[in-house]
Amino acid sequence: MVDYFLETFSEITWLASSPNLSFVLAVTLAGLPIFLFMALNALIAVYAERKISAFMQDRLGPMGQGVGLHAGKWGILQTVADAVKLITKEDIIPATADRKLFIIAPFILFTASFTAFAAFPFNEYLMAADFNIGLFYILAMGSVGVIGIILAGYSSNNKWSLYGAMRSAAQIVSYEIPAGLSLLSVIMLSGSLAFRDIVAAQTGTTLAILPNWFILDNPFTFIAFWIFFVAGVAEVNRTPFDLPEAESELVAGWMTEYSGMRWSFFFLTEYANMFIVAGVASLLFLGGWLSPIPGYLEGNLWGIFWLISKVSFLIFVMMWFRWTFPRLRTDQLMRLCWKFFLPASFVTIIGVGIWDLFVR
Amino acid sequence: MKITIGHMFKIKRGNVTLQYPVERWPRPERHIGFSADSYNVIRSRLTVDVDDCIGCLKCQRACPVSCIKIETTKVEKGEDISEANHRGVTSNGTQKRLLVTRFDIDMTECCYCNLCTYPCPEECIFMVGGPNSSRREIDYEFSEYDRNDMIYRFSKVPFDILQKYASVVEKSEVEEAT
Amino acid sequence: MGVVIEQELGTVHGDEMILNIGPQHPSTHGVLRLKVHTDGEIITQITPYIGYLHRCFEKHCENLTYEQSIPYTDRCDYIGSMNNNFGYAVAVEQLMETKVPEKVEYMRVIVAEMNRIASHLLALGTFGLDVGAFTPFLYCFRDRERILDLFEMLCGARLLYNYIWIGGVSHDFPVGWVEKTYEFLDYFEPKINEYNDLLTYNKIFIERSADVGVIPADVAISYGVTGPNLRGSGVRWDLRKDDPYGIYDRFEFDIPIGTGAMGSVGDCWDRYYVRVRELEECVKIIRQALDVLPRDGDVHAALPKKIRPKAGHVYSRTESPRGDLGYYIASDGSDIPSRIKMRSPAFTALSCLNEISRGWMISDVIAILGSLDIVLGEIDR
Amino acid sequence: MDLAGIIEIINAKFGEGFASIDEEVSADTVRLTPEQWGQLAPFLRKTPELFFDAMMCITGIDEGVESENLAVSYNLHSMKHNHKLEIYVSMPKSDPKVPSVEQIWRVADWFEREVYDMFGIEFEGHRDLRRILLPSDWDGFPLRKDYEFPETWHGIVINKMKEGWE
Repeated sequence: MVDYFLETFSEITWLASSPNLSFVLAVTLAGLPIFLFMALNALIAVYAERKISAFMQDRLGPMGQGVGLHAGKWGILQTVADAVKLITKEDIIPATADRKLFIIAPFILFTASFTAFAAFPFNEYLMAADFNIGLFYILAMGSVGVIGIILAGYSSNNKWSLYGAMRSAAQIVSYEIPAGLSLLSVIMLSGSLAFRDIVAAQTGTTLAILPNWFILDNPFTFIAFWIFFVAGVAEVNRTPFDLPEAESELVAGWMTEYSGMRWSFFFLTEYANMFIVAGVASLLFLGGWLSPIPGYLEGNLWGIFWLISKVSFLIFVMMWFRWTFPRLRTDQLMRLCWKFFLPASFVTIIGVGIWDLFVR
Repeated sequence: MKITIGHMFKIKRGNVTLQYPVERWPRPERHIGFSADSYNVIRSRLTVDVDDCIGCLKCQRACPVSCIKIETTKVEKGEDISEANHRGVTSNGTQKRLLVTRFDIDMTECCYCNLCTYPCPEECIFMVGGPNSSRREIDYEFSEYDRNDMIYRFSKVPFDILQKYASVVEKSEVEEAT
Repeated sequence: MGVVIEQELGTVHGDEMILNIGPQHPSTHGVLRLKVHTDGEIITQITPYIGYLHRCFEKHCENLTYEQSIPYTDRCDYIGSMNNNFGYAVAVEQLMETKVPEKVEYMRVIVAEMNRIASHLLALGTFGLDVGAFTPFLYCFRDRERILDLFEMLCGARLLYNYIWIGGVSHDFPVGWVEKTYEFLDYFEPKINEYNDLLTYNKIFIERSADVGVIPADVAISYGVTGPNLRGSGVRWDLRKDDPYGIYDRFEFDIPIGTGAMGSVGDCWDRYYVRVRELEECVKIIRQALDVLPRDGDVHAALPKKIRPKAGHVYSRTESPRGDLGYYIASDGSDIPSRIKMRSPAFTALSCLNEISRGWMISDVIAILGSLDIVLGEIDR
Repeated sequence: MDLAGIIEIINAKFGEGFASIDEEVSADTVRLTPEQWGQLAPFLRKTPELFFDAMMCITGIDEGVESENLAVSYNLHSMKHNHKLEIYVSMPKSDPKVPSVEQIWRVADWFEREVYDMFGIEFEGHRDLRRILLPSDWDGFPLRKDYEFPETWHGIVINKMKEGWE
């Protein structure tokens, strides 16, 4: 979209004269919908999380009956109440905290996931910036977030958040490697890093009814999908890997000292990261904007619908994990990553290579 | 995993949440299903029918946290004193010899153990609702804004008559108490 | 060991961090402060600080008559308060040598075992919470609510009952209560294996609790650990069988002990699994007691007018959900006891925390604390 | 093995009349002085016939305002032989000293700290004798019969009566 905006601006005379202004205008126009999408995604995800966890635990979650301030017919207004609460809540900065770092940390984390959205394609043409190395860019942005977490943990001068920050740093850094490697097997099949080519490589059908998404392509990519998905869950600090903000041990991990608007940035980023991980998984393995019944219901608008439904299904699975699994211990977490996921992802790469060589 | 997803789809039957202001306790006919009259004891707000109280101080002695304070003065046996709205005869017929000038219960200290209702010969101190719902409807929403409002004063003797009835010995307490 | 600095505040070890799992912490099961010396995540020493919930139970009892201190025994172990009343009533009846009618004995056993189920359900739920699984907690509480409804129907209160008195019980079973209890038992039995599928055999749960916080049998006995924690260490010791009180010897039920199925004997998983198996035993006992419950008979028959035991003292123990709950009552002949001491099982279970959690990590200490199932109201009295 | 058998074994080891039961006070307790208790405790734990491995409960007792002495009552139990024993050690209020059995039964560590906290009975040899339930700078021992409540503690008024009441 950015270069689309640049072309239109170049025709307008007074804009063409100052290239910097037109560039800045183009980027903001492309970035604004993404920021709104992130906020919208967080609102819906919060409501979904409350409702799904409630139903899974035999309760109803936020409901409408209430004297005075209603929470909406089915608790819809609950998220509005959350947003208002987060905005109006007092924003405490602990006295002994390292003020500057304390304030910067949420923004680093937020920009990391915000910029990762730049390369995220919603369908064939709708993406903020069209890179030919989209996947590599998103993975790179994913690891920038760790700096924000460590800063938040260190600067709030509280033993618990220090523990949370150290744990999450170790966890995210070590889980990036299996995630990256398991994507490698898909890149080997599709031959390019751009999302458009990857999804293009997944069109068509095998045996007339099965869409040949990469997940169904061969057993090794199936394993690669699960490795990437679980490593993605670990990267986003969600159960069963939510050690950094383990409620029962570290009170709230690196977010302990944050409150009000600052805390809502972390909140926003967590759900945005969840969306990115689920999005990349569905783009690479579940055939992005291709419809499950090849040939029918194709086209741009349908593409967005299919992508969003796959991503929301994966987000639902993440939430499903959260309310069923207990939490791993730090050393078990590390052992699982280095002793199981890493070799498994090597196996998938070799497997896909051999499979591609002989079977294809 | 199968279990949590299973619960999700059986939500209509399985849910246990009680929409508080609409569905109130203990009326709901949930599958445990018990009705109000099948209680034989209830623990809620403590009330006293002072007309039946003969001032025997048994409840005051039975209370483990001593949150009941009663003061009485001698009066003629069994004759009504209209100005102190004192009825000489209780509802089940015993003649009263004492006028209850002060009957205070401090509900902030009450531990709801119900030990005071058993020794009362006239059954005049009881917790509302449940088996006594015929006398008083159940009420468990009796929170107050000020802690002193939680001290219930049941004695019906009007304020100005109180001095006349309090005997000389208790006069100091009466001033101090009111 | 890093730099050791001798200062007036005692030796400070250079590389150790003192972490306060403070009085206000989400998973201390009450108000408890653990001063933890950690080297990174590994723990070198824990000193628990208790006393935040001390309400002078023993001083109160020295100014109250015998039947007035029953509501106080409720409030010591507020999760198993029926068993507290039961223990106190048995101790005073032993002191006064009064015989309780047959029907009351059965009622007491039924009510105590139901309270044991409710207490174990809470223990399982909170242990799941400490290890990170949220859903079992809500399932356990949904079933616990059913028992609380039955108790409310029985004695009006949901948590602190003041139901078992000295020499009898306060009220007979209301009409229809026995049928509702049968209904509950039929509803509850299949639920136990739902917990098993959800938590007990869950791979991550096993990894988090097997081989963690192992209490060897002799350390357990020396530290006075009793109840499910002792049975988890493989010692077959249950007061209801080995030192029977009331009419427990009329029921046959077996005592589950830790067998080290998922790790070594006496680890968190064993203590947890002993409690799950004990749920089934309690259901068995209640069924047997309900079948034989004598319908007629007045529950207030043996209620003494004036409780005035002869001078002397008694120490009697009963099996509360957390271990053996002892009451040492010394009376000087008046109707006010001269000394009541309550031996609290959770008090001794907490005292061995330092010994068993050395060398584990912080998240394990929370798991060990959850598996010991302590209640601070009972520890601090 | 009943109480008489236990007494026999103790008297055989420590000489006649060491442990005696006086019927009129209480039938099942052995009354000892602190020094005798110091010698008897390890013996009870180690001899295989007695083998009292579980210390059930340690209770501090104040025998009344006029009787001028404190007491500690130990309830012992053997898991192996399933027999019990109660030992009653009394001492004058002037110097309340009892040898500590904390090294023998680890449970005694916290029980003795609680008895010290409530009665002020010194347990010699206890490695870490400090208050367990009360704040560490509390003065006075609450469960003694002659204990009177302090008015305030660090400025906090203790039992303040509400106005308009009493």
